[in-house]
Amino acid sequence: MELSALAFYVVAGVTLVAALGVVSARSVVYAALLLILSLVMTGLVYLLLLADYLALIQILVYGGTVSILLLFALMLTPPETRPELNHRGWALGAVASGALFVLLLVSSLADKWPVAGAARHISLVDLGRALFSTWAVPFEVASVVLLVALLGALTIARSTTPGSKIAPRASA
Amino acid sequence: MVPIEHIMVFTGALFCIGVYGVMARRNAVLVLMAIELMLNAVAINLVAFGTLVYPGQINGMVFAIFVVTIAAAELGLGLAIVLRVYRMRSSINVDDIDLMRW
Amino acid sequence: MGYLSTITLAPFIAALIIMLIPSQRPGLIRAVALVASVISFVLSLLVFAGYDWHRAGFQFREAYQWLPDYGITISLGVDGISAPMIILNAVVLLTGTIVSFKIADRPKEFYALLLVSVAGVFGAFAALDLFILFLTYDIAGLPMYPLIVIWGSTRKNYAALKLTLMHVAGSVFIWVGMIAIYVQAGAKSFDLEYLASQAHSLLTPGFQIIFFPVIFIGFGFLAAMWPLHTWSPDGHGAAPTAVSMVAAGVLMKLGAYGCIRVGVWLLPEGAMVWSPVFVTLGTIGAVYGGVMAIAQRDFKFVIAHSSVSHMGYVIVGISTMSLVGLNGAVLQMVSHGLMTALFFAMIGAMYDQAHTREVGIFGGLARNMPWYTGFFTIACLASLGLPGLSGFIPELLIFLGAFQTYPIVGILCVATVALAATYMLRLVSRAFFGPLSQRWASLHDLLPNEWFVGAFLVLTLIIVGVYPTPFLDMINASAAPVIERVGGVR
Amino acid sequence: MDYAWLAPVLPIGAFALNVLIWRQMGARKHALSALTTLAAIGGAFLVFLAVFSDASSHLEGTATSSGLHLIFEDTPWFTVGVSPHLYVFAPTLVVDWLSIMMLGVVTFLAFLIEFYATGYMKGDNRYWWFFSVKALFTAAMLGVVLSYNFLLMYICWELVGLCSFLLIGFWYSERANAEAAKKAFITTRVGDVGFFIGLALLFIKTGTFDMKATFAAVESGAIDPATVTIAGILIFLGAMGKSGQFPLHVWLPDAMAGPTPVSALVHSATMVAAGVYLVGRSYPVFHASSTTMGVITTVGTITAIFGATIALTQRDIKRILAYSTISQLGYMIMALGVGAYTAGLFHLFTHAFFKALLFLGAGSVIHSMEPVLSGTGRNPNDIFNMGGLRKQMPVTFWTFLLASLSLAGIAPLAGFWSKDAILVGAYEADAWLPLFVALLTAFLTAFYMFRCIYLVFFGPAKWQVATAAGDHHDSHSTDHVKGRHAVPHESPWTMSLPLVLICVPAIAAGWIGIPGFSAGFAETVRFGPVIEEHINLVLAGAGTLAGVLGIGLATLMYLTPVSGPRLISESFPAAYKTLYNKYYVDEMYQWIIDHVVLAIAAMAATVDRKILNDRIVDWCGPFLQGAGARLRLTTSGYIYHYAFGFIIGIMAIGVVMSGGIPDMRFALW
Amino acid sequence: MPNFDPATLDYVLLAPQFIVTGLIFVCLSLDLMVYGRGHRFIGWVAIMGLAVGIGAQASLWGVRSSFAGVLRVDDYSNLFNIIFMAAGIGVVFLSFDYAERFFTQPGEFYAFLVAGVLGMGLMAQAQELLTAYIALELLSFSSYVLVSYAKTNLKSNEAGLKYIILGSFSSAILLYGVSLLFGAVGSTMFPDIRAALDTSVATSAVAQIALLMITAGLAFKVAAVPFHMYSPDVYEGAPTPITAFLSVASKAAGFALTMRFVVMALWPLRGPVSDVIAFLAVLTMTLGNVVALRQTNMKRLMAYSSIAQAGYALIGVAAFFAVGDIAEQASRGVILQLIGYLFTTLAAFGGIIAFQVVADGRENISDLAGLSRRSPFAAFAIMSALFSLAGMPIFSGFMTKLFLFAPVARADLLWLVAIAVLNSTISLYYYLQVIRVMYSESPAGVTALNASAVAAIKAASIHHEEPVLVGAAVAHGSAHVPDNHGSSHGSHGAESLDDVAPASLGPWWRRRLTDGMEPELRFPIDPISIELRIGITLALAGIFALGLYPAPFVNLAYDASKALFAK
Repeated sequence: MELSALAFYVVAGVTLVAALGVVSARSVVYAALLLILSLVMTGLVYLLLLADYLALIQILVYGGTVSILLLFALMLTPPETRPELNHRGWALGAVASGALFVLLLVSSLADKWPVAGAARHISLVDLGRALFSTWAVPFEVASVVLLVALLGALTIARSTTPGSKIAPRASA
Repeated sequence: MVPIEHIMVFTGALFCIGVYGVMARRNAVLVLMAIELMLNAVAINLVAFGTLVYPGQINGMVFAIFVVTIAAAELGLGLAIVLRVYRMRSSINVDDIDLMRW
Repeated sequence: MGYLSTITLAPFIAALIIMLIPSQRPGLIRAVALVASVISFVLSLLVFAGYDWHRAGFQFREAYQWLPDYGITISLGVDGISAPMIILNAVVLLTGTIVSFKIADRPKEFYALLLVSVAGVFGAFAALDLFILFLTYDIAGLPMYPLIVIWGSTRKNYAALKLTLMHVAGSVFIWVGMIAIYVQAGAKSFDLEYLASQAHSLLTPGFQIIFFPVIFIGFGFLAAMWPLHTWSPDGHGAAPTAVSMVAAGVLMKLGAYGCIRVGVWLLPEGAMVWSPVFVTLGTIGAVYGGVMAIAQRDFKFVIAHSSVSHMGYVIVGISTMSLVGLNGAVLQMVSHGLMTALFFAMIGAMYDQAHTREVGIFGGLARNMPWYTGFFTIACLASLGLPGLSGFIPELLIFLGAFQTYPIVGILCVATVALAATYMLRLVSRAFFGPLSQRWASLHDLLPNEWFVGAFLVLTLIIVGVYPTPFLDMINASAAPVIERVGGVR
Repeated sequence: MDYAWLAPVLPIGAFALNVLIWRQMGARKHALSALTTLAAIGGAFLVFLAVFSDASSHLEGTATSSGLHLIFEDTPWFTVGVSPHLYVFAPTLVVDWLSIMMLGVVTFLAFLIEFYATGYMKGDNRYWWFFSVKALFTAAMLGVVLSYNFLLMYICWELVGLCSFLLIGFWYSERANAEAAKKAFITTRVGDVGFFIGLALLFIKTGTFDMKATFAAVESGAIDPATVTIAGILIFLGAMGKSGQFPLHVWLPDAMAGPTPVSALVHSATMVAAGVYLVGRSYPVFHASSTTMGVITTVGTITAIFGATIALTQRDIKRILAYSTISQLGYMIMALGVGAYTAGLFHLFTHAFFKALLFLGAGSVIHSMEPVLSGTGRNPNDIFNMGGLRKQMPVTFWTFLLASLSLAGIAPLAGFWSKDAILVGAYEADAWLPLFVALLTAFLTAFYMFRCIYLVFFGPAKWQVATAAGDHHDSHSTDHVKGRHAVPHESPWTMSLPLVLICVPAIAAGWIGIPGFSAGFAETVRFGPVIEEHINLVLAGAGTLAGVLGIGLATLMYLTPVSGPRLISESFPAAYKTLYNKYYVDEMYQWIIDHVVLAIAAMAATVDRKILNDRIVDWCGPFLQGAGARLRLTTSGYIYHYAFGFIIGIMAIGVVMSGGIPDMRFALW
Repeated sequence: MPNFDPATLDYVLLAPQFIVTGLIFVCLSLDLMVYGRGHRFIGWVAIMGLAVGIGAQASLWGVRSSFAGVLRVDDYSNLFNIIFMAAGIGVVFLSFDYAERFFTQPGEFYAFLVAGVLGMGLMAQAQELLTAYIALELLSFSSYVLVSYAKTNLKSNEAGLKYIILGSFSSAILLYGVSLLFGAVGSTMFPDIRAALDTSVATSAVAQIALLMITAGLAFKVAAVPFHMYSPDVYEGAPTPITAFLSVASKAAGFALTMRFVVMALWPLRGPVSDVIAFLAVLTMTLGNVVALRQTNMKRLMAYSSIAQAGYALIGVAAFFAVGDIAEQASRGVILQLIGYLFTTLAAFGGIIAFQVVADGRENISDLAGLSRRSPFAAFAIMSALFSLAGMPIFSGFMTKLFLFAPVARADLLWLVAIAVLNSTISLYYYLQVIRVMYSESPAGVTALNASAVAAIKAASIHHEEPVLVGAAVAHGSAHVPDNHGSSHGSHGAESLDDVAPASLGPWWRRRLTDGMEPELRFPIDPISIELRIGITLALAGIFALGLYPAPFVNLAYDASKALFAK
């Protein structure tokens, strides 16, 4: 077994365990921390798959956002009345997702895939060129998406308490 | 590198864990986290296919970049809404959110 | 613009105009409605007069492009089966308009809806395109809901809902059957004559056997064919006067007309196969309606059940697949339309004053309401098939047609006539004869507009009863080809 | 003779004039419509006279095709069908001796009775309406008489029924009158259903309603005998309904609720005789089947004795006459049934006059009794409230007496000859039971008629007692009544003149049919060849004897006030009650209506509403609503349920996509 | 996929999208400049901008070209873009009053709306999965924001949360499918997918699973059962104009993408796909209608009704895989159904909004009682829309049913037609309930009517004042309108108003004519702003145009369907 393969199995294993932790941890904090772990491990998978740029993005983006997420999670769930984090029907969910997994497993293993050729590293230049030629439209649209998300998050989260610039209700 | 099937099994598992998270978690923030897991599985899939099955294909990577970007944005927006909900009703448990049903 | 399109559009345009008139001007609204109905009436008289009575086929044809991609043309024309229906509808429209002058609550909406409905009926009778026929058929039924719900009386919500849903349930069958016929005939055209021409080629016997009952049942809903009649008592009972007149007077006829035009004409081989079944249903309806009418306590319910009975005759007449029976069925449609219009006009006039329709509590009204009594009695007599009034000849022909093919059915139907005498005379005897109770002594006789409507309809009943020849000539000429398709004339 | 159609058209014109124009004339409408009606019927009578004189020189006497004069035979009213199945409906009219005879009877009696009614109905506030309907009735009746097409006859047949309905219910304010009118119409309608079915049976065999063609087909054997038999019996049902034959007779006594002129014209002389006339007119159909003839004979025989026995115990003068009419109609039917065609119709002819006369006399009596008994609550029709009127009302008495004698079959009055002819007919047909019944009926007839005469015109004036009681009962309001109408008096001349005039044919009408002496009737109104008739002295004697015995018994029992009647009624209470209650036929019908018809109707209504409507049709709504109520629970509001549903959905799609369900694309045909 | 020079691209093809994108920024900037009630101005700018966009799109009519391989500009996408922009205009018209009444910051609202329109347009144009996904996310993000826009409204927040969680969930599943498909095919371009599916790839398990998940994702977008469950909640909670926007435009965008994907990419798999769609269609329309029977909330009812409508459209998609021109006709049917649904929904929600603006945002069906008295125009709009939804004639629903059902029947799926028609009958049941409430029942609050209101009505009817003035006098605030008809012997209001009737004069029959007549009462009419009036009128015009003379629409759809199936 190659080293990279071994590395993959290890990383994948950690990722999965961390992910399981995310969905089953009994504390929000642990869940968030495990999510970070899982995402970072995902970054490592990218690295193993020769997608170094993506790995960078993964760690940067998720490192940043998830810490915010963590803050939120901590802030929004008062620790003294920490309730049960799972529903009663979680078992049903487990069955359904297990079934889905079986489906995916069977289908993945059923097909014969072409023998993987040598994995090629994709340069950042190629990536940039692709992004601004073929994928120019999605790229531009994605910018609008981000704009909408940003403004939307602002608009939604902005306080509506008295003193904001517009009165809640226009006088009739 | 490992056979593509193994990666697919891995991403499948990750994805299903995410699905399970969505179905099992009460806390809306945790639900959003689970969705992140699902999207991660997608991104890994894309990269793996691009690299291992279609070597030199740049599309998988590009797609993965977009997925990561959008996922982050989605999370941000989601959290904003969660915050708004929390402000209004002091809870972010999805089974408390049942004003509308049936 | 030809005659038929003008006849059809006049009420429709009037409805639009009425929608634009401010509701503070009820007089103007009534005037517009009256003008439109007079236009339609006069033009339908002209159609009647200009019609070549002895020629089969469609006359007064008009065609306008509408949706060529789907083979839909606004194609109008009348033959001997639809021309009497046009004039019937015109009469009902005119009388309905006049009798509704008393409507005080939102007359604007009332007249607009009424006129739209009647325009739909005109369109359906005049249409030579299956799709247009169905479109207008549905237009005719649709306004019934608001009309009943807003201006109705007893259990109006329930009744209106039931009427509309059953009408639309019929439309379900028609939709399916219509689309099936269209597709089976090559998906080229909805033109009725084209489709009819395919009856012995593309529309295979197997197809016809499956889809004839679909079509027949679909139209049977509106024709109040047993056991699809249950909307009729409630619907008529709840509807305001003019709406009852339209619903019983022409809408039911529309159903029967569809049975002939689409069912028997387009699918003759299916018709032949299914004839015994629908004859049976028609007979059950006839007997059943009569028996039911005996047990009713409400004027409108009696009439509604008698309508079920009479429409049972019509179904029998159609399904006997005999020329005599079909002649009778069409003439019966005219006759029954006129008499129910008269009935409901009269009952409405009573209800306006007495605010009840309970048969048992009246008595001796002949003393203070002589005209009313006269008109109502004549309607009853027409309904029980008294010679000299319109009901006799068509029933005679239907019975003869039934005897030709299904003698037992003929016997049952004739026996029902005795039932008709029973329930009709019970009404007359109960309400108008006997001592006049103090409670009703203050009732007035008919208003001028009601009197006009009554007199007019009585006149038509007598004309059709005494001199049905023009009607029968035209019906016969056009019914003969239909019957020839179903295996020849007997 | 082509102008015979004028006879029905004149009265119908009068009707139209009355209803459409004179009605608007305020108070003058009464006089105008009476005048118009009288003029029209008089015109019709003139038409009759003209036709009669024409026919005397042109027509052979027959009921078969050779002696017919047809009008409008080739004038279609409407046609249906296409050649070769073209059905033409023509309003054919016929002039033959049978129709001429009836034309004469109807127009003559109608005219006189209308004239009588001008007096009788005076003061009624719907005077004009009475005459209008009478005009319509006359027209319809003449239509029945003249029509030679089954359809046309049926139409007129129904119209006379309508007029009868309207006239019986003329005084509709009384609930009983309204009910009687309804009963009359419905009962006859039941018979008409049979009539119509019979016609339809003939129609589908022959393709026409034309009598000529139908009779030809029957005679030529083109229609199978079974059909002819069934059709004949069914048509006879119509006759039974109209002519009050058992068991459809129940309406006729009740029909006496109408004004007396109506009873005289419609319910004794003309309309009820239409059934007999129908049998006579369609005789070829009946004659072709011995079964039919047997049915006719049986019904006629039963009715004859049945009506007569009931009449024995009735108290209402008009009801006595009504049952007498039923009985006499049974007589005629029986005669026709045994094949005595001429005899039956001859009796119809004579009976019309003396029975009309009887009714008019009864009307005259009632007319005079009414003011006397008004306010007492006593029934002016009840013969036990009368008595001793012989002196007060001489004209009425004498005419009534003559008519009764005629009815009782006392020679040489009209009734004798026709009754004798029937006895002879029954004898010659070897119909012993009918013959016996006929004799018995003759006896009973004489008895009840003279019972009536004695109670009304002889004996103590019971109305005096009645008025006295009335005074006592209602003293303050009867003073002026008493002052004006203390005693019954003879009716005005408008009423008594017709009595006298009708008396003439009531006496003499039989003389045109004296066997071996003046056989005018037998030669003209006949079926088949002319038969040389001889008087059968034995039968004539027996008939007369029966009448005399009946009169004698009545004299014994009622002329001198003895307790005979009471004795009998008390000795045989069951029999008396049965007769008095008319064999309980009405009760039986009432029971059937209440417990069968209405029960079925109520049950049907229940089934329709509760099961068909509520359980089946309306069930759709709740069913779907229930389904909706359950299905909407799937939308629980919880995100994780939704996600779960999502996964389930994916699985389901997987099943479908992998071919887990068969191809959904198929043609239905 | 060769890289190519961006300079060679024909940017004119995207001119309308540029205009719309610019419009987003214009709206945002304007929001910074005008405050408060100035939002109406922004709204009008959005309308104008979208109108210009429609014009630009229309000028591209007949073009059949692709942009960088990822977008396809042809009559199909042109038509859908026009539809979406028109829908945007309609929703903006509907939003003015509502925004003013219920939003704290109405200004940015229009920008999000326009962004959503942009996303939808791109969905219709996409012929590549990544672009489709991004466009879909643009629409989704805008929708998330718009749904939770009524920030102080609990329901709105809740709807936003549900929507974003389930939306993300579904797009994750969709993406997973896309990633698998990419793995199986090696490309995300529709033509490449089709080419690959023509080979043995079609039978590969991964490709099947991929399609499964993509189908589920798209089904979520069109709210097909069982992926519909979010929609009732979201529609109920969203601000009403947004409910309209979602139920018509978002759904139509889902259909636009689905149809394109099905035709361009999935064609080789027509058998199973057709079955799946037929299956979904049956479930969708039946469940939508049956559950709608039990709804008491008007918006929720409309949500279920919209689910059912999507089911009808789906049966058209199921008929895509038939021979000859049937498929084209079927796509035409779907397009026309969507157009009809656009008009219908706008009219219905226009009426509802007109009511809500006056009635404090109430949304129960029972609250609509007597709407025909208070606001005849709104009631008429709702009634027309509901009749149209039920497929009644004169209204568009009847005609679109024809266009939809004829090809489906031709494709040997008559049983689907039967189920669809049956379903429309069921739907009529609950539509009629609404109509009954509006037309037959008395307005709420009659008994609570205060004396001053009676006096005001009296005064007004004596002096024959204008109805609206009376409305101002009485219906100010939450006071509701009296009804003297509903119960003829009933309410205090009616009795005390009797003496308003003019003295009856003339002969007895004239007295009888007027006897028993209620005095002609002027009912105070709820005010409707001119913008809302315009919006509803346009929608009604559309309903009746399509219902009475659909030929122009058919011609447009004809071109679009031709383009859709062009090789």
